[in-house]
Amino acid sequence: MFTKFLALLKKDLLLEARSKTVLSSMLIYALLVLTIYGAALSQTADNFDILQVSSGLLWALIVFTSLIGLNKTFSHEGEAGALYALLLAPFEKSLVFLSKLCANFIFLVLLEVIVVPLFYFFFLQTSSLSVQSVLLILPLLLGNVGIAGVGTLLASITQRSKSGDILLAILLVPLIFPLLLACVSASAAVIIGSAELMEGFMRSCGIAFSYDAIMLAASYALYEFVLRP
Amino acid sequence: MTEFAVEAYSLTKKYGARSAVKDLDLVLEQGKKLAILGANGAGKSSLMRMLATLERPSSGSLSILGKDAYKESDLLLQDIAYVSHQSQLYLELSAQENLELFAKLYSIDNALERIDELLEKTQLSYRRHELIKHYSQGMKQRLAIAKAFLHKPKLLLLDEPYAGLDPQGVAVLNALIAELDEGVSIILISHSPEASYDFADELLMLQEGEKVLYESSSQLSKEEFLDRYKQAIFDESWAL
Amino acid sequence: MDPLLLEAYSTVISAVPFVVGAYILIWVALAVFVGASYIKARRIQKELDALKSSLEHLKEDRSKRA
Amino acid sequence: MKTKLLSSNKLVLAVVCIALLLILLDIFMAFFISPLVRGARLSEPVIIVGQMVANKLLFSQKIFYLHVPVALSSFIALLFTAVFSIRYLIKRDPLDDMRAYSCTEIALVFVLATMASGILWTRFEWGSWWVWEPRLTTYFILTLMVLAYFVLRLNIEDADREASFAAVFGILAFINVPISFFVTRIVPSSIHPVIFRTDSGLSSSMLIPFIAGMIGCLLLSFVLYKLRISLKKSDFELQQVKEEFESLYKKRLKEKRVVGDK
Repeated sequence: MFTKFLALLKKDLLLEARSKTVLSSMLIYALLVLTIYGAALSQTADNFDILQVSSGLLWALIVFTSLIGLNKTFSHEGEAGALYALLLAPFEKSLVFLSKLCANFIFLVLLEVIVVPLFYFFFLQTSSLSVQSVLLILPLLLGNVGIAGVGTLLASITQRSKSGDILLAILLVPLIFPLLLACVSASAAVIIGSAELMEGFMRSCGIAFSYDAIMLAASYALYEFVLRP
Repeated sequence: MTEFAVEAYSLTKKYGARSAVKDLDLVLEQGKKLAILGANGAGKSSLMRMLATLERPSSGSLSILGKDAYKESDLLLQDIAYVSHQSQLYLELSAQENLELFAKLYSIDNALERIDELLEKTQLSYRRHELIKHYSQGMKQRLAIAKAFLHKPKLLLLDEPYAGLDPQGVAVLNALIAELDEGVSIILISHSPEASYDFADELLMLQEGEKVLYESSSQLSKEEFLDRYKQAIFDESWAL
Repeated sequence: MDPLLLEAYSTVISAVPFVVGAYILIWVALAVFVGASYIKARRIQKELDALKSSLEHLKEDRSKRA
Repeated sequence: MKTKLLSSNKLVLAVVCIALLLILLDIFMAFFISPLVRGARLSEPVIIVGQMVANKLLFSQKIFYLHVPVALSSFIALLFTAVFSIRYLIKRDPLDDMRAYSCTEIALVFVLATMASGILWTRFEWGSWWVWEPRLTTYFILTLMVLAYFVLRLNIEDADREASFAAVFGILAFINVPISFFVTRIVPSSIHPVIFRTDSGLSSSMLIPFIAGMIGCLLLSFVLYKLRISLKKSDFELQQVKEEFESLYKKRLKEKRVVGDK
């Protein structure tokens, strides 16, 4: 069982390593969004406190870029009908869900390893960031798990419909909204970094964690009804 | 040994209002070979996909190797192989990687020898580490056939296997089929009546989803079969 | 009008349009929904009857000639 | 088998009358019986109709009497969508799929009605047409998910897959409602403090119209559901008759040709 999961995950990572479709398109898209942010913030006055807004901007960037990546979750399966090969193989189809989830999670993390420093480089250099901002990693990871989890399930639904990408967006955004609220609040608390906000930080992360737990359990349970002939 | 490879009673498949397969009764004994013929759109591929448990029958009953095709499909998958027009492979992976992945998914124990053996037989071993996307259509088809034989299926479903196959591929496919032990039943879709007659024990002709001919080749002379085939195809072309 | 009374009811007057508006909107939504359903129902019924009659017509025609 | 269209069905007609009566009762009592809710403090108390009144009277609260029952009915409609979706996934009966679809249509109507009246209420109470306040945000997510459900339904061709995917999304959407209900309230926001507004207690004369309105709305949603279900069934029957007609027509075409050849 676990070896099959590893085989599937290895396949997904190998495919991406070779074709690089997902990561490259996500990175390019993220850069474009950053340039748009540049234009958007160009008129702000000097005393404009970017810290208040940066958490929201960062998460908007992550969600939209993740949509680009999630849409390509099954692109390799679609090329030569490999999806049917998976459907016909005798194994627990939710393993496909888990392997795709981990693959998408890894891609999101790789994306953020590049994009978050870039975000700092473009917008936050002037403002004094507290030392706690390194804690930003926690909401980022929790957010990635949630987005990858629900996103993979929805991508399995939309990958075979005709207007796939917009359909994935409209299905994902409302479902992801509570997670987004929690992550933005946690990230804001850390970026602004005032002491009394730390208590709020832990609570938001707790909320994000429980959201991930509930939604991933539901997605895992429902997956066998999604990936079927 | 279950006696019947396939048992279908009033099998129907509807796409919205249009029914691709209508009230089809079909019984195929284990180890027998069945050829399915008919014009395009006669429902051959829909029937094949239902046999491969890839699609759910709208009504009627279908049991394969003694198990219900839809409810117990996951028990059946180990014994079924389906070769379709698409090669069902990952283009960005090499032949070796593809077969290794599916060997794991089909939990085949002596995977590497089995893969070597099959690559030998399909004369692909010299290009086993090359990405499939550089393969010719014939080579992809041969690899798809290798993948189908990987887990020694009891029921082999071939959707126009000879279409788009280079002569080398035809020889490879025939050799592999010849090597199969008797217990394996084969269902094949084909457009050449002569080859189907010689190959199959039973012949099924579909027209607009309905059975117009279902005989075993022993009870039907070749000429008469070819006549009825032309007649059905003539009907078909007129109606379109 | 005693100024105090006026103050007490001050929000009431300005609130009336919103309250009335809200109620009307609710009923408009329901009405549109029921209306659309009935139109669709009638269309289906009409099509159904037309098809059924031509079906009967076809059946007698076949039975006559069989 | 001619499906009885809704109107000729006695039981449903009765239910419609009861529902409408209850709602009218709710509206009548709301406007004429139950007292105006207390608003901001007055500069000094004043006597109205023999009662000592100390703060402004809020008329906008009157929207509550229909807005909230409609909102709750939309939640309940979505609950039934989830229930029928689960049943469909287990039993694969197309009827459950039709029921889930109809329930979501009911949810859509009530959601749109609630949003419309909600926005008006917000406009008056908060002074702006939209506030990212927990209640409104929760409700906005619900509206988005119901719309997403229909976008999904219209974008999948294969009937089997459409039903399974809609069922899966229906369940996920329903799970997300309580989540967004709580998250929007307890997420600590660094700017304004968390407000946990519990609706003020209802005096008896306020409760009765509310309950009447509630039951009325539930009955109304049941009726609308019946209407949509009968619609879907007759549509299904139409497809069958059409298919029967086509196959018969083709057969006749062949026979005519055979006769012609002789």
